[in-house]
Amino acid sequence: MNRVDVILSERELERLTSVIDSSGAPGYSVARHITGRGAHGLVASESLEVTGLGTNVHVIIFCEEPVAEALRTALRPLLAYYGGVAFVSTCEPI
Amino acid sequence: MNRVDVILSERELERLTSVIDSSGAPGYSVARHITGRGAHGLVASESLEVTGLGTNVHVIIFCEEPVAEALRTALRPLLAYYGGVAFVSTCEPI
Amino acid sequence: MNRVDVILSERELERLTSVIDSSGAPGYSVARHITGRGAHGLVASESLEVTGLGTNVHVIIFCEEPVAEALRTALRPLLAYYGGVAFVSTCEPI
Amino acid sequence: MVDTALALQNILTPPVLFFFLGVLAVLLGSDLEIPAPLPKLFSLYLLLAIGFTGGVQLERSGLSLTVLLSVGAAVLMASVIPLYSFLILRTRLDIYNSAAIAAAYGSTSAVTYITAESFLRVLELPYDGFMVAALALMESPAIIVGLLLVRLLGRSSRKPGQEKVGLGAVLHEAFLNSSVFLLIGSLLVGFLVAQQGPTGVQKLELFTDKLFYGVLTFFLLDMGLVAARRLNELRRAGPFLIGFAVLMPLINAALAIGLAAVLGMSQGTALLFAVLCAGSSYIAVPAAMRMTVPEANPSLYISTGLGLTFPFNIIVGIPLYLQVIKTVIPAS
Amino acid sequence: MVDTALALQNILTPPVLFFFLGVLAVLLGSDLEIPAPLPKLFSLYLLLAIGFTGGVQLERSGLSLTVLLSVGAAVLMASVIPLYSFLILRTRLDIYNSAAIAAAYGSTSAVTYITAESFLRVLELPYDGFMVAALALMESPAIIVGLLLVRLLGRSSRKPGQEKVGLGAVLHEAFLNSSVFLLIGSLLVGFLVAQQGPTGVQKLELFTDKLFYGVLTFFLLDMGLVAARRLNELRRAGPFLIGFAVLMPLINAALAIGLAAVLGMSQGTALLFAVLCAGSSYIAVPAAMRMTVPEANPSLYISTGLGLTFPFNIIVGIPLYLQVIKTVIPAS
Amino acid sequence: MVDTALALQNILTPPVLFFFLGVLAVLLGSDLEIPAPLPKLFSLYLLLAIGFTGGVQLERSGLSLTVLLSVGAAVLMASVIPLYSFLILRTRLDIYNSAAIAAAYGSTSAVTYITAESFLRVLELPYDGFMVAALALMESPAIIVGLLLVRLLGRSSRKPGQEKVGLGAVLHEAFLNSSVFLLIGSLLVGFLVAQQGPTGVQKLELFTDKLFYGVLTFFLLDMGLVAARRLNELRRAGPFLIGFAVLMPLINAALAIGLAAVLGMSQGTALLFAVLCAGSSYIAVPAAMRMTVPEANPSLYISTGLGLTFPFNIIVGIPLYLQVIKTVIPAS
Ligand SMILES: Nc1ncnc2c1ncn2[C@@H]1O[C@H](COP(=O)(O)O)[C@@H](O)[C@H]1O
Ligand SMILES: Nc1ncnc2c1ncn2[C@@H]1O[C@H](COP(=O)(O)O)[C@@H](O)[C@H]1O
Ligand SMILES: Nc1ncnc2c1ncn2[C@@H]1O[C@H](COP(=O)(O)O)[C@@H](O)[C@H]1O
Ligand code: NA
Ligand code: NA
Ligand code: NA
Repeated sequence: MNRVDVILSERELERLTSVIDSSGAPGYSVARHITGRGAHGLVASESLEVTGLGTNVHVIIFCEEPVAEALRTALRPLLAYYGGVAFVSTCEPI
Repeated sequence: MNRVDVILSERELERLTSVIDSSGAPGYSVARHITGRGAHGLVASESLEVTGLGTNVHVIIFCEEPVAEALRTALRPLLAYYGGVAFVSTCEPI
Repeated sequence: MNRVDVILSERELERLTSVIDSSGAPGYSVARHITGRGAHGLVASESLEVTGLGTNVHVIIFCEEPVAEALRTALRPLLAYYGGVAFVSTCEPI
Repeated sequence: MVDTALALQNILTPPVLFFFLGVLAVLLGSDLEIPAPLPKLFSLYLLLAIGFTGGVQLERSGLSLTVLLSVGAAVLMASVIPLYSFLILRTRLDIYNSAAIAAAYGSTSAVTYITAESFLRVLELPYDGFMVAALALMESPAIIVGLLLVRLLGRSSRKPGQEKVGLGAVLHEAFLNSSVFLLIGSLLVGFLVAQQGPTGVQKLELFTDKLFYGVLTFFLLDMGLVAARRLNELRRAGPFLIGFAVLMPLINAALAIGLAAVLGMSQGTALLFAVLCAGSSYIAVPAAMRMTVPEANPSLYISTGLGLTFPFNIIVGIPLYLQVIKTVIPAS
Repeated sequence: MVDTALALQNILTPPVLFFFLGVLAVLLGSDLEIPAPLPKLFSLYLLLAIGFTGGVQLERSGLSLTVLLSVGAAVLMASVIPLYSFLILRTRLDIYNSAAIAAAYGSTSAVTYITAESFLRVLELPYDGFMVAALALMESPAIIVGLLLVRLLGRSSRKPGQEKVGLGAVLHEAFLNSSVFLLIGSLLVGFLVAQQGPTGVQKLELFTDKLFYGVLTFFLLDMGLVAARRLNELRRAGPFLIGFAVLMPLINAALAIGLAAVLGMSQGTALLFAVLCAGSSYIAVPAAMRMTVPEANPSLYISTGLGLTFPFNIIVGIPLYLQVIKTVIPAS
Repeated sequence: MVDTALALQNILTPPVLFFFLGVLAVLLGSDLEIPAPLPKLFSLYLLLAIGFTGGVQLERSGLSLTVLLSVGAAVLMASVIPLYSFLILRTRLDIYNSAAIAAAYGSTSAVTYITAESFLRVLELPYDGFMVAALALMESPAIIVGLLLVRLLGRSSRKPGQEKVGLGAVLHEAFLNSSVFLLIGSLLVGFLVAQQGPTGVQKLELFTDKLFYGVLTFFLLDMGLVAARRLNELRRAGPFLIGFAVLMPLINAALAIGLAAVLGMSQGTALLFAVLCAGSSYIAVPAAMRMTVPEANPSLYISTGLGLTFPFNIIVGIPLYLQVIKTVIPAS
């Protein structure tokens, strides 16, 4: 099985979950209040809370490979426009 | 080494940590306020905060394979009764 | 590519991010309010919030292998002095 | 004929208007949210404040027969409502979901109670503050009756090897659930402090009184957001449950008003009693049901109470019940 | 010559002193922080409170010509400021960053407005409370003008295959952004409640009034932390943007004071109007710009407003504008 | 003979009763919790409020000899207590743990101080508000003495290649730790605002005064949860540390009362001074010790202070010290 990790701004969370839903993934988990650094600079809690831009979310999807493939296709334009990163690794259900 | 990811309702967190403790794992980490979707439907922050059901937790255990095996046996009935998911992957200590 | 997971006390977060920055990593993500158990005992939310010790952070770095190697060298003394754990696994960009 | 002035007087208060604002935010797709754990702060505050005030009132009125009768009637209703609710629900739903929803309707909604109390204060209608003790004591019997229904009628389906939840764990959940515990605890604290004389009470009243209306307003803004998000789920639940969610509070309130008249409650107290019976719990019961009846679908028992019965009681119920009470019970 | 007494009177108030304390904490490297989501609690409270109070005032003054003129002038300024700001910015920056920063300066800063209002209350200078309606209505035009600038002048660079953000989405963001929505909503609630008579207003005023100054103090402590952390980024932005961040509020305030004199605003109201025009938005505009102009660098349009223009207005601007107003507009 | 009436008067106040409620919740296994970061909100508020009020009082009393003597005595005690505590602890523990625990007992507990102040207000016993300056200044010397003990006696064990924490970093932690910084900063703000006259103070007092007792109550509910969870750990720490955690506050308070009598403090001020010396820090010291003495076990120095000394002082200590003071120092 695959594990997909996506990290992007919480403002795109709804877009992301609808992409996940239509990819056929059996579920997903969301951690909010993620800060960090990436190609678009620093995301720090204090100021983004105040500006309304918010912080990042970290979304994890455990799914079969074809679903991960579908996610790949659907995610790329989203990440290209709004920023964010996504990585795939392998795992097994316990 | 193995990495075990468990995601389930925070109401079962104490049960889970006592399972982990008795599995002989050298430690674990807990992230709270996890939302998501799974076989039992949507877990959304707002309403579950209000209902007292709470949100999910994401627990990570880095451990040797035999411990992961012990976890597997102990976790399955817990997940079967209360819901939640768990996955294993491999990793190396830095 | 590699995925590095570091979990340590939030009081060392600034030290950690400066280590990451000088390792040449393209970015990192930070989840705060992580609790758990390790070699140095239990880290529980309630009391550490009150004592000013704070809780743990979980930092994820997606990077190429040489960067992970640089991180390894820089992280070890930090973890040895202050406690905390770090693990490496493999992954692919989506 | 509904008294429109009375209904408007309830709707055009800040708490109810902010509730609508929350609903509107969801319907229009605004990104307004009150992030966790801020709603928890509000609900902890509200429970502590009504518990404390209730305890003070209880000490003032003494443990009289009136108190015992009122609280007894509440416990009775909390045990009986699940029984007939279960019979109605079983016509369409399985044992597990029927028992869980029945338990929720046996118990009550703290926020509805608080809103009704605020409404009475605006109208300057007197009421017995000790009714908060009834609020605290209605959760547990409903949970226990719900569980007994499952145990007696549905036990066989449990597969071997599955975890077994003992009666002890259920009673634990029924009485030590954080909301019930904080409410009862604050009630006892209020009682003890009031016994020491007025100074202690006055010092805390600045906090429990003056902030109360504002926090309630904020909390109802959040409840508007929450309830509106539940509306969608409710639509999927189908017309039977929608009808149930609106008719049940009416039936329960009607019974409650009758009982209140028999017991000689004042108009204000009768409204609180009606609202207690009409409300559906989304605080203590869901947590208990999830543990004891994992076969039931939480979105059913939460959505009916939170998405429909709660706003119905807030907007229509409170002024309606009061209007009925005014025709049944003479002003004191 | 600056009136030092007036400036000191503004600086030596708790909110401004705690702002300095926050800045100092960052400069000295203290680990002081107000963890998320507590700042959100404060900002939700402040928006709700000023919206509600503004609505009450609006109801009291009625929808008179004065109100319409004042609000109209604010909307005009919110549309015009981005245009000339854009021309200035384009001498050094690309279209995207210019448009985003221009939009931020067209709109306004709620916290600066609130601080100015508090300052007026300390001085006991009367002002028109309905100006909060202007505050609520300045975000949207600035966002729309900023977007049009990008659409008309910069569209060609968008690569095919990239997501396209429609005008609908932008208007949605402009009007349903959580801050704008809560502000306008609270304004309407305040208006409706005030129409019902004084009781409802009084009950909530305990919450919206008495806590206000304290929450503002807390929030400014946090803003001090936030602004100081932005100072570094600003240094990297270079002298052009630093100059822009200080001169722009002066130009905008000067224009506003002239307009206020023409429209016959009172001294207090003129100060609020000047502050509205001098402020730079870091609440609604950044969120809208991020969606519609992802090519622009958020650290530029946030840092200029938050790191420099905001503290400049709080510390120097407010007393300075008032001093100028006192020479231009006679006391009423 | 203990004055039971006085003890009861302390125990039957809302803050102390809610502390018990928190303890009870843990003992009975209720899932009551006050989720992070809400306790942080309360502690930030309490530090800001007592700092501000203390600064106002300090301005009112002036920087007199009394003030300097009282604060000097506190700094002296904060430096001496760690020395004899260290000697006692070394009979059973290693250098690192001894030094860390000694530093914690040299410093003080802000919540105990606040509870004592509240108690004095209930009793209407006058006290010097500037003692909060002593509270702020006791953390740093204790941290520095604790560090010197480790440096002078324990340095050799540090392995080569391990990170070395310089004296600068320790002083930084001792003075810029968020709690110490906010306390001292608020004190200065209060001082400056009070110098401007009464208006500024009055405006913030609505916030710092009226809410105070309520927030303290909430915070002690949380402290009850926290302390009770620490009780288990303490049991593992063994009878030596348990005895230390109860006897140390008695010894320190006795010394403090003697010193207070010599310095001619009033009864109320003497109680505050005794409580300052009897308390054990769990705010600034643990964070400093963790950095400078990672060899020490945090659960030891946190659990003794938080699990036992803190509740002991709150429940037994405050009324007991006051009773002793009343026999030693004449009422003024
Ligand atoms: N290499 C990375 N490792 C871990 N997290 C990353 C990495 N790159 C970016 N991120 C996260 O993704 C967010 C958005 O990335 P970006 O759009 O590249 O700035 C950042 O704020 C980080 O939280
Ligand atoms: N495929 C999945 N990937 C990631 N998280 C999941 C997945 N399935 C379930 N979860 C998480 O586990 C929680 C409980 O799962 P369930 O009991 O299946 O509803 C969900 O609310 C999600 O947060
Ligand atoms: N084996 C493990 N698996 C997951 N998290 C761990 C593990 N060991 C330690 N941790 C986390 O790292 C923190 C610090 O570890 P330590 O310094 O070993 O106590 C703990 O509080 C845990 O949150
Ligand atoms: Na009911
Ligand atoms: Na502006
Ligand atoms: Na001490």
